Amino acid sequence: MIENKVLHVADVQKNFAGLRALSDIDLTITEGKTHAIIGPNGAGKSTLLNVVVGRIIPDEGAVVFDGTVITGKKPYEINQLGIARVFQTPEIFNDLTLLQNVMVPAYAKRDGPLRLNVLTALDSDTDIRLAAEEILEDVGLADKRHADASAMSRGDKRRLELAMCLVQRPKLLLLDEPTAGMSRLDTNRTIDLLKKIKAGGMTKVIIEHDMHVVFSLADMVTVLAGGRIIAQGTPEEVRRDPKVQEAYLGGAH
Amino acid sequence: MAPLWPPRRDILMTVIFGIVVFTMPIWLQPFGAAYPDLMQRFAIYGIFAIGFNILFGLTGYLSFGHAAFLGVGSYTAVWSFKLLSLNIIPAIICSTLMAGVFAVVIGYVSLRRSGIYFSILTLAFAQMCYNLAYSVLTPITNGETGLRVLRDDPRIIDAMFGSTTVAVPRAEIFGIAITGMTGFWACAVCLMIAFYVALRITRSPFGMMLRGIKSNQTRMSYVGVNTRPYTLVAFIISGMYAGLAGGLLAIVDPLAGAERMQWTASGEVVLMTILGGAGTLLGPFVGAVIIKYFENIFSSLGDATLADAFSFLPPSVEHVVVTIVSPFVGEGWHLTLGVLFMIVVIFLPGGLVEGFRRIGRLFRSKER
Amino acid sequence: MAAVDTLARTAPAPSAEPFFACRDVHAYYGESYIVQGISFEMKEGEVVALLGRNGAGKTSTLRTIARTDSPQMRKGEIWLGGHPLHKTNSVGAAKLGLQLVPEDRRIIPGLTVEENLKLAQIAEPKGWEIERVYERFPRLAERRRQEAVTMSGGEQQMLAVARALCRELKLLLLDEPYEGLAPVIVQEIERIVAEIKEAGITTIMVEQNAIAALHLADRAIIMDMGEIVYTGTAKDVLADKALREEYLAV
Amino acid sequence: MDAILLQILNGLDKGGAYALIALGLTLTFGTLGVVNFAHGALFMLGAFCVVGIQQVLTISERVRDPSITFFEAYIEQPYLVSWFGDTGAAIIDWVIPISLLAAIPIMLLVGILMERGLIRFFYKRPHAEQILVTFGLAIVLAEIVKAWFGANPIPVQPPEIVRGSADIGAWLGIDANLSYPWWRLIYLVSSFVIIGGVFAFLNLTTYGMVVRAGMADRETVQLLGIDIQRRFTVVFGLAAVVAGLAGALYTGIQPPNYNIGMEFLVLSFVVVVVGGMGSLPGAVAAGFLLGMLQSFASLNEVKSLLPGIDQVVIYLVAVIVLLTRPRGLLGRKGVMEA
Amino acid sequence: ADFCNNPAGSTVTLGFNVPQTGPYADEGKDELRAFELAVKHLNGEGDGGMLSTFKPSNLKGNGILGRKVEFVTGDTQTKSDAARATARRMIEKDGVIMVSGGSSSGVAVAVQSLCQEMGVLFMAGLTHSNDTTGKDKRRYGFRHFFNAYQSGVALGSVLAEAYGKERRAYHLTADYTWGWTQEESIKNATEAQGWETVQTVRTPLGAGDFSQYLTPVLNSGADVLILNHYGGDMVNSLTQAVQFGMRDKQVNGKQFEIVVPLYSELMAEGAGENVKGIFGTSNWSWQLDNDGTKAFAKSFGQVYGRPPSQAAHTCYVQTLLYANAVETAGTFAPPEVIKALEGFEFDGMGNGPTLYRDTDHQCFKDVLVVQGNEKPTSQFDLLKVYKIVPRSEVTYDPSIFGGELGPYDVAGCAA
Ligand SMILES: Nc1ncnc2c1ncn2[C@@H]1O[C@H](COP(=O)(O)OP(=O)(O)OP(=O)(O)O)[C@@H](O)[C@H]1O
Ligand SMILES: Nc1ncnc2c1ncn2[C@@H]1O[C@H](COP(=O)(O)OP(=O)(O)OP(=O)(O)O)[C@@H](O)[C@H]1O
Ligand SMILES: CC(C)C[C@H](N)C(=O)O
Ligand SMILES: [Mg+2]
Ligand SMILES: [Mg+2]
Repeated sequence: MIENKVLHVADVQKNFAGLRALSDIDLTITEGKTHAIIGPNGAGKSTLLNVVVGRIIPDEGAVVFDGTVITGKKPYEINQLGIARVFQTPEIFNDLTLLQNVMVPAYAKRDGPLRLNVLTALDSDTDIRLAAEEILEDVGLADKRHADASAMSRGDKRRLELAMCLVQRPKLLLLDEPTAGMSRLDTNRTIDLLKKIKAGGMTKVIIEHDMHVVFSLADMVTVLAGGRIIAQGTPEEVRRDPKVQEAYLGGAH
Repeated sequence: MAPLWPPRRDILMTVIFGIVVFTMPIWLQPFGAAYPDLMQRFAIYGIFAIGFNILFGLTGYLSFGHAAFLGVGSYTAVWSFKLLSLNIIPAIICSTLMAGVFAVVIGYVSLRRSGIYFSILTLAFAQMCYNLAYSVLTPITNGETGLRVLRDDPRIIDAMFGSTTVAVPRAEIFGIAITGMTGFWACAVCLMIAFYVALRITRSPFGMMLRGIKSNQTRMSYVGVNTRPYTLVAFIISGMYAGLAGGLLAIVDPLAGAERMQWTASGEVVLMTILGGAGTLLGPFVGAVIIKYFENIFSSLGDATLADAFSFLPPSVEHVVVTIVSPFVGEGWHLTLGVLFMIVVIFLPGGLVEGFRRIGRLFRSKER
Repeated sequence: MAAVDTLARTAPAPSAEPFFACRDVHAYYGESYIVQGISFEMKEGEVVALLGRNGAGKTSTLRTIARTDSPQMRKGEIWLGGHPLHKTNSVGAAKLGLQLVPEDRRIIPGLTVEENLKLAQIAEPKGWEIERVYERFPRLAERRRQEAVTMSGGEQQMLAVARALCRELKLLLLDEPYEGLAPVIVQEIERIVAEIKEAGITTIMVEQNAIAALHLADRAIIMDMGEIVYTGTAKDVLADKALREEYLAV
Repeated sequence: MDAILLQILNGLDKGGAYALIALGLTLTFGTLGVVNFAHGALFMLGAFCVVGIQQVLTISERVRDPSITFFEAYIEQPYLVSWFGDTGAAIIDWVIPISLLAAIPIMLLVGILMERGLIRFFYKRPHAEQILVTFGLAIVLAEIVKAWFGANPIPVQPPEIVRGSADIGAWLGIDANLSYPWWRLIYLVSSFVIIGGVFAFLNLTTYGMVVRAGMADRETVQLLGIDIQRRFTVVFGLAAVVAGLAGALYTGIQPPNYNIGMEFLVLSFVVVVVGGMGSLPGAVAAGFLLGMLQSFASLNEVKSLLPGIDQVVIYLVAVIVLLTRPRGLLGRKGVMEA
Repeated sequence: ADFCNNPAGSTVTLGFNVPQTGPYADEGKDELRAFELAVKHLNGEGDGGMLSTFKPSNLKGNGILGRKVEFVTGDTQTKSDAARATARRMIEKDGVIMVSGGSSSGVAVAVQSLCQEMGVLFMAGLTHSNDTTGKDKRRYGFRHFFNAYQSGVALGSVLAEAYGKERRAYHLTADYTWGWTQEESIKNATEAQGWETVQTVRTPLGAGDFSQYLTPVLNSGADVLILNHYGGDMVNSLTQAVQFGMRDKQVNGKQFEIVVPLYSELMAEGAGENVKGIFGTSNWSWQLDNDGTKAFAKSFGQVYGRPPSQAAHTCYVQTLLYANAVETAGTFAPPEVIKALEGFEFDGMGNGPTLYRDTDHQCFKDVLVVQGNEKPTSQFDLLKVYKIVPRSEVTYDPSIFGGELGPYDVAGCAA
């Protein structure tokens, strides 16, 4: 079987004022798989995602997505190519309703990075609206769709953000701690949801500290520490790696 | 956020709005404001504020230099009267377009920054326009006296259709002179169109994108939206509204002065919008009406008028009341305005319209 | 445990009154009614785990106890060591020895790590010296001049706990201290919390990782829809499978 | 050469005025996060402290003016002069320095009242509302002053001995035609002193750090047991004092009228932003930079090259600075960028 | 007849549009006093002021054409835009039949053309620009005040006599129509005397701090500074010039001098000591020795406790002249009133025999050269009349400024 790589992070380096946040990161993500990135706090996991989505331009190296080099592209261009991201602290539209929160990315996906869509009336656009409602249903927020996003609890905000990404049906979904702060119940629901998407063939990169989530979802795990990849492999391989146990998992696991 | 509205209500809302506007000469009578000059101002500044709200209310970018577009619109309209024709149609078109051109340039540069930095950039551009219009651009603007329409202007379009010599040059539309009430009707028609367009923008996906930008720019770029062109378009639209308003100012009174570009004028539209309620559709118009009402009516009330108004009271009481009230009218009308600003912001955050809504809700919930 | 001895209380509270008590506390965000009549008591030195699903009102309860401006407490009484917290504000509460480590950590932007710690030592009563914090958290010592908000989530969480330790503690409120932390760090923070417990600091801890919390706690309180639905010892909850499944899904 | 030196002095002098106003504005605007459109009004109130004290000192008896015969005219003879003769006249002559001392407590009180009574309710409100309410307050203050003192500028003179100009050429030992008004030199020196004082207060104490923290996150600072409210009040009072002193000193340069605050307001906002939001050194640097550039742009040689440049130089520089440095000269990231 | 705001009832309303704020607010205030006084006198109240000295007069002291005179006021803010707005309000809302006032030529020119469009008479108050009755003259606008050209003619020879023929002048000029024409007129007049003009610099109206414009003067080699400023601006620029030590300087071996071509009592009051010895011109002074002046100064002084300024004088006179023209015409209809004013020759209004010239609606009368008083005898004795330049010397050919008056009949607001 020829594995198709969707994303290739090639020899990426990033320094922050003397601090080496990422060094020699070389990583490939296979299509349709769920790839977990774990590692201690400050290992550079979020920074790595920032490099992928164009928030941070690496000092060296390149990121190749679907055969195109995306380093140096603007975040919106990268999203348009099919990469969506859930942030570690939810980035949502606080002043809009949940429904509108999901409709905005849906429009962005349909209309491209710039379309002055003044002639359609929001409400007559049933396609977008139905799609948005469906996703909200999936993440379990349908009954709150007319409430303002600012009034959500943090768990709900996370799910909302996930919905905003899912509605775009991205080729690659990047999740930065999607279940942090979620109750076990909601975590389980999210795991189920992500499994369902996996069935749909979407490629996912997931950063998580909750090993339960990692081991339920991941096909492949990369362990970062101090800005370097210290281990890589299937969940089982990684779990048994003594380096990983020392640097990350600690004695209890 | 209210649930999404069905579009039929857009038309209905515009019609109701139109009725309110067109009946102003009737219902403003008791307020002493039913004379053409003031009603024209209501409509014109209403357009200005509604347009400003498209930028500020939707995207959250607070421009402190919108008066520049008002001024550009006015100068362009007067030049159109001077060079092309006394007909208002070319004047309106030219002033709106010219303001649009200025908005492209100023917006393109200013929108590279956000927040207060954006505000100061727009302010700086407008102040440059103002200061230059006042000084070295005098050949174009006629400096402090203001640009006027003269009897011997060329008016090439009019010249093609016959003589350009008129007793007194006045704006007209196909032979109907734009003075007094005709001037108001012309402004009212423009106001309705402007209102409807603003309504459509607000309720369109484009409008929602703008609100998304206001709410969270970061998220916006990570869902694949290039925010800069969106804000630029909003900036241009609102600049064109200002240009239209400026053009209308010159149409109802063909003199364009540099003062209307000064920062105070830019500040005024900000105040109108916030006072009425930024982000609401009616708010900016309400704010414009109130400020212009104070400026024109309160400032002209004298002690004599007050004494008249309170003459139903016993003389001693009347005296006391007049003494208390008089610092707030006439020369002191600014004081009233200042107090009004403070009261509104302190007690009705979100502006008058939002305040009314809240009070309405309060009553409704009490009934229940 | 030597490391935390100064945390220990100096004099025992009068025994008739409970050390800490909430009596029929109601709180609102604007018009929305969130904390709907909470009552519970705690002995001095007790550690309580406050559990419940997302949106149950745990954070809101902690914030009400810490007397922040929102949610607004409209009814009820809160007593700490004989002082009426309900009559004071967040500043007063802090001066009585209450510390909240908030769920979003609330590290102050624009200040360095050290400045964030210093901030805790402006007002009396103070707790740990900054040098001692650095000994205990060498990672923070390394980063003392870095702008604190540019640190990683785990580092920030450490800072938030360390900051609370810089103040004299009578009641510590921990809102999801393990969230977003690597297992090693979780263990680290768990150890700190254990030390805190050992030192006899009364603590209320909100945690999604219910099992971890219950292992530490003496008692558990489970909330749902803004109300307390269950109170019992931690052991009971660990034992009661049905209960765990209904409210904690574990 | 003389021309250049003179223009430098003039630039420093203007810059001192801008820097002082911008400094006070930054204290409230950058530090407390409050867009205080009433800051100009504080400047104006400072100026009117001088006017008010002058009026008190010159409370007069009305003496019939015998030189006017065809109607009854009166001369105002200050009681101070009637009672104390030359000493009285000297006190009146020294009105500005006397008022400066009085202005400090008065402005501190004004600032504290303003913060207690109004501003503190607006820390968490959107900037737009802060603008509206403080603008309203500015109008109210200006109108009250106008009702009390009239709309017209009221002349105030610096003390006789510093009314003329100083022969700087002689001081420097250069044989140049270089003289500059005493009072403007005093203004320049005072602005340095005040700026230095404020910096020392905020940077050499932890006070400044706490205030900055409180601005970024009030709630957390309060949770740490700090009564940030009181500190905000003090900072606001301090800003009012700085503005008031700037205004009081300025009366010796230009007779104040009720509107003088508004005239300075916009300019001072530009200065603050060019300096970078929240940066006190930035505000001061920008104040001197813009003052200097404005002074030089007014040279006839420059104007003949670029007509109208003197009118727009401040704004032009503001645009250039903001386009090359996104957050002004020394602004911090994230402060008032949204 | 059908014309704008034909008074219907028993009253007639006049509109007094004066600056109550801005650099000319002082003069605005005094103008308003004069208007009130004029209205009183027209209505037969008070001592009648100049009604008794004005010849030939048809005024009866019973209002205008038997209608009681009322008035409304507005604040021009010394801005053309604002002034037009208040004038429009007066015309449209308050139904005024005549607008007067204004303290700036920019405003006067703007309001004057509005009045032409609306068909309402404009009796200009303070305006000294050549344009008001030159290139921007209007059929419906009349000016009693003198103008910059006349100032130049009157001042030129006096300056040459006092300061010699070899002088180098530096102009600071208010940047608007009045400043420009005054700069031009003074420049022409002084250059005709052999002076050289080193530099002319425009300053914005209401600048406040003039230091950046003053410092370059010091090193320019000029030995005379001409301040084409007025009102509050002049008070500031003159005071600051003195602070910069300009009056104590020797340049080119001569005493440095300052000239303020257009002077007023109010400015002198504002600038205090600094005006001593400084030359300028004036339209009128309350210290003139003639019956009209005395009658007016007395009745004004008794009501307001201070002598009238030239601003007050010109506004008072304009109101009376308008009322008289209506009485003469026997109607309020503007074309008739205009005809009654055009070519009107009168006396007893304080300036000696005066002509309202029909070709440009400019008044011709004697012009005063005044000087800041070195030794005032009273608190109001700030300016002394240095020379009275006779009317014949300041009369000029109207064609030098161009412009056209336009028609008598305009559709106006009645259309
Ligand atoms: N903008 C920045 N400036 C300076 N240092 C930074 C910046 N962003 C990140 N860092 C540093 O880079 C390192 C990696 O941070 P990153 O946020 O990628 O960690 P992480 O692996 O996501 O950790 P966590 O699991 O705690 O979120 C940290 O030490 C952090 O302090
Ligand atoms: N600022 C707010 N305004 C209005 N409602 C709010 C606000 N903050 C929280 N809520 C609501 O209050 C309820 C309780 O929220 P709270 O944050 O206390 O829950 P929680 O138990 O801490 O949940 P989580 O585990 O997700 O943190 C939720 O329904 C939430 O939507
Ligand atoms: C008041 C006037 C006599 C002078 C004034 N500056 C003008 O514009 O004409
Ligand atoms: Mg991270
Ligand atoms: Mg919570």
